[in-house]
Amino acid sequence: MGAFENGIGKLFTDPDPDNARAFFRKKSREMKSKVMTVKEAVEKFVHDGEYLAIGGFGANRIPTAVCHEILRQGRKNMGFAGHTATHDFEILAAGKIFDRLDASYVVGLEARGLSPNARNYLQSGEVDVTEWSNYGLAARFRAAGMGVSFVPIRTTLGTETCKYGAGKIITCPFTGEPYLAVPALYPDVAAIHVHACDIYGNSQIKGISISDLDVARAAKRLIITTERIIHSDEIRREPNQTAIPYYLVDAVCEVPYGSYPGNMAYEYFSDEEHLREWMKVEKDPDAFKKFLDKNIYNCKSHFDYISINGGMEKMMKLRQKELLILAQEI
Amino acid sequence: MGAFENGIGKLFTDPDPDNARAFFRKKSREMKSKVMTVKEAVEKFVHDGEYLAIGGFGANRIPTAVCHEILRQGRKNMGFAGHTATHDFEILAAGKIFDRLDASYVVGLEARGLSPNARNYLQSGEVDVTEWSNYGLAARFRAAGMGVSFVPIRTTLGTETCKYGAGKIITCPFTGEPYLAVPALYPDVAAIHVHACDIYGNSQIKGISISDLDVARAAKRLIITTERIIHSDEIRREPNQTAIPYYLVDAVCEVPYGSYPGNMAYEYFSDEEHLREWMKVEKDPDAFKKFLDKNIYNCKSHFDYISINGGMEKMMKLRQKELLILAQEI
Amino acid sequence: MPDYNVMELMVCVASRELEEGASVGVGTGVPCAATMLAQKTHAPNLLIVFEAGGVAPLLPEMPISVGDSRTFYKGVMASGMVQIMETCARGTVDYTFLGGAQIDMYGNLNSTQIGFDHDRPKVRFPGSGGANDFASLCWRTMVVTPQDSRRFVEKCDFITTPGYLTGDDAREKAGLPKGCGPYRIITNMAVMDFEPVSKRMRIISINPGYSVEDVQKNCGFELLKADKIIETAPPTAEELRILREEVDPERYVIGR
Amino acid sequence: MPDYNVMELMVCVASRELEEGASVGVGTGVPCAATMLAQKTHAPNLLIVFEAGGVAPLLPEMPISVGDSRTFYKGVMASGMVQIMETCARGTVDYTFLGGAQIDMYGNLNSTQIGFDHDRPKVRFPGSGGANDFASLCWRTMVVTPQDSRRFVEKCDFITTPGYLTGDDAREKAGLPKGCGPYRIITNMAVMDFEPVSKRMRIISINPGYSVEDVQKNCGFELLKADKIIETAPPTAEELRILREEVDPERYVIGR
Repeated sequence: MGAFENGIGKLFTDPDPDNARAFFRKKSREMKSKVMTVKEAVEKFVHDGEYLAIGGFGANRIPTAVCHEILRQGRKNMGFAGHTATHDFEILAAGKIFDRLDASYVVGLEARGLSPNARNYLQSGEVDVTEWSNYGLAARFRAAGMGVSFVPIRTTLGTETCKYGAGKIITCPFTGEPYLAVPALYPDVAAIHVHACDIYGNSQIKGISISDLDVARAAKRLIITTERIIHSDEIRREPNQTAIPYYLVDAVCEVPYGSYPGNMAYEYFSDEEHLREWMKVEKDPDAFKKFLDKNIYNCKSHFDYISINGGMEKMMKLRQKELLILAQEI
Repeated sequence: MGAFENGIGKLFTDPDPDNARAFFRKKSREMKSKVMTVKEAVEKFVHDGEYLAIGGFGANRIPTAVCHEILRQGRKNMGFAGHTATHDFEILAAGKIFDRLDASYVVGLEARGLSPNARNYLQSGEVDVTEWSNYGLAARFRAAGMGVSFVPIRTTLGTETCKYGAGKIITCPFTGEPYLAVPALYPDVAAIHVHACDIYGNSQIKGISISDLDVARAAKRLIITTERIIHSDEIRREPNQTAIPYYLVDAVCEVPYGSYPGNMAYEYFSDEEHLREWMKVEKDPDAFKKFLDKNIYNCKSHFDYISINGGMEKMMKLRQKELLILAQEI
Repeated sequence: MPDYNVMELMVCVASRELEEGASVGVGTGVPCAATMLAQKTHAPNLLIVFEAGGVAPLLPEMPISVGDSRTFYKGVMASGMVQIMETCARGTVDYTFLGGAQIDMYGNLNSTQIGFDHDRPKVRFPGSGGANDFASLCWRTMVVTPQDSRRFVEKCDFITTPGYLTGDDAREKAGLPKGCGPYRIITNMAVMDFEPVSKRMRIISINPGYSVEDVQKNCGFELLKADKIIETAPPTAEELRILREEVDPERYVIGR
Repeated sequence: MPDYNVMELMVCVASRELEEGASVGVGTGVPCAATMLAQKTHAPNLLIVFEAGGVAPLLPEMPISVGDSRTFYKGVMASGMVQIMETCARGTVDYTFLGGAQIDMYGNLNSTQIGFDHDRPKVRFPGSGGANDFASLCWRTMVVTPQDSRRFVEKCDFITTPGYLTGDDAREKAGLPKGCGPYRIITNMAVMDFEPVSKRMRIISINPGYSVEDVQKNCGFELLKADKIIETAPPTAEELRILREEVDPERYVIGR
């Protein structure tokens, strides 16, 4: 560990904005319908070996359906941005879909504890891990969104989070002080779950945006899952409610309760019982395999997943809990 | 002019984030009422010799009342951020309140033409001018808002806008490509006009935000003028509508039609007739002096200014024009 | 052939350069008129962005400011300047239109001052505004301006906004994004592009009623000539009708 | 004197450090309980921010995630992570609470791994999350943790989050903002601060029922001692009532 050393971690993605510009130049800006199923979206836009980012915050406003579908379609050897990743990470680790990882928060589910399976996966040596802080990784998306190859930040300096990262120490030309330059992160593909969007992908998010506005701008291809598709007139009626504009979006998938078992602000609370079951069953490989078969591999879609986990009645209760009508644990 | 040269313009403000941090550490985070008159706000928070920034975009959502009051109180020797400055610049130049200027857009009023008086002032040699582009200056506010001393940008490189600026050329440690590092700009004081805020300063803006979110975060002291004060419960009902949080704000001034003669989206259109009169009368120094006396120096407040320019009847018509009820020029 | 004035010609010529599905960062006046005309003729899907934050408005009339409420009227997003400029920086904006008091053979523009003394300019103009940023970041910059040797100068008094700087690869060497720069210069007399290697301005099309000599006579530097110079197609009756009736009924632009 | 458990003691001690009008970046669990208790006792104006974007919520119950909907329930703003971290970077956030598997004498924290081989850690933990950022940027970092020599170690297996690094001025030299760093370490046995010059951990207060020797015995490195070590004031009946009835009625934190 040293104060003025560059990171020795691997840089898994190309930070050059001119290469990204060449890609974005060809990306369509046409306002055309992008509505498709999650299955189609993953087939079309998520490929083996590519680098993936997932929006939301762990078990809050996550595109669960996309994560499950990636497992069903058996994607492998991907890179993954483990930024505020909790239940999404748990799912993707269950499918061993990635072998290289930018890690800022992984393996854990916050106050709920740690995922035994995700932990084993990282301890197995099968995954190349480069370390970042949450802001470090958020700033990397931000740099990409800004169309530059790096931004300077003032965190992680002097720590092993920095040493095992891939940032570089630079000096401010004005103050002479050291900064950590973090390299732009342009994921090949990202998936983000939103409250509402139109058929073109113009998306509204209620509540916190976490890092999703930058993830959306940084990603070369973007899959939006949405609680509901709304008419484009609704978007145009309140243009400052648009969090993600259509020209960033490649696929629009309507997935009601799409963040389940995660929380969706103003819509439904997380299913803590189901999340506990996940972590518990991970301790027994056979039971975990059966659990994954039941909840992911043998499901055709997110509708199936919800229907075997309590269906509409459960969703209604989670909605009541979100709205503080049900104060008690369900 | 050269491709790899640093700017030779003066840097008027300190970009060091540690000095700014020392200031912000002491700034109150208490949620207390900050309601006062524009006169009080300018007395308290705008001082001779300090550096000023004005929100909005020229003649759109500008804090006109603050600009007028600064003239009435006779502020001098200020620094000014001429970022997307049009009618606000015209007012402040009329009072010769600044003698140093970061200029990205000044003197002009877009399609309306140029301000003869502002132009003369800049041609007089009385003002030190450092050049930037609009994004360059916006990025300087952004750097300050990020709490760092600079950000890298890819514009103005190789031009005299860069040469007569105060940026410095740096090299990306990842790609080896040159960037322009623009220094953080922390204004001593800024004024921003908003659609609504509570007594603590939590502010909502409808429509485009221009650079105001960054200006608000960069400024050491912030005066908010607002079309209307709303109850704090309204703010808390839709927390993702809050553009500026209360802890950035020092003064809350309720100023209906506060952007007049500028445009306020969803509220009232600009008074093009009055703006034309301004520019026309500037050509005759005596007439201009009388015009300023009438419209600024002899007015006690923005209410007076509005009342001598058509009062409520005029405001109603500008509102109809904004809402496209009156399609024709009034 | 219908009768038309110089502004109408230039707006029509400019609008034809904007292909369906492209994106354009526009200002008030001619750029806006050309873009609206393109949307109402051959490119309904043209994405318009305004530097102050407006994205894809349904423009009810010509904006008077690039930040006025028209620029995001029923838009798909009302964002901010940094968001728009970053969208350009990411390579998502294809075209922009700019102007200036002076332009040189490499398409560099001056909108800052007349005179060489920065402390005491003879005439002060607004400065860059968003022009330098758009020209630095959008793929193709277009300029619509009268052909006049006081405007087309050997050397700008001040380079506000980059064209190809000193030509060849100077632009990329300075650190500006690769592969973008001035694309078309549209005047009352001609249309110019830039020769791919030297990056010098080159006549590619002459407007009806003018000759190559007219253009050169009204230009302060030597223009290159394309191998085959064509005649600019005049506005069609349909273009003029839409321009006059739907785009600019108040004649804000075409009445100048 | 009322009866209380260790968690209740630590939460009460932590809450008293938060003065009226201060701001605090909090996580779930103890930090949140301490902050809510402070708001309901002596510091109603305490500004809470959550790393995912929530600002000043009216917390209806303890959040289960720093990004769940409770963290911006009736908040004054629902922003994003970059906005919160930048608010910390600008010097607007006074306190943060952190934890970790290991802590050393300079207050450096490990929440990444046990074992020294980064490619094959013996035990993998979540990593920094927002911890490094909060510790880098907030003025004063507090740690609430059990006193245990496997936790208080001579050398962290991995420094996830900066304390004073190698002591003295190492933290500022590394480029971290000036004048901030670890402030209080609150355990079941004692309260520690950091000696101003060496930046080494120092006992300033001993909890009821423990001795300096107990603390040292349960610490893997030598602790400095303040000139005057006081006895930590136990929770008051009123603190306990509010903590048990209003802050954590489900005993999520105090029942651990």
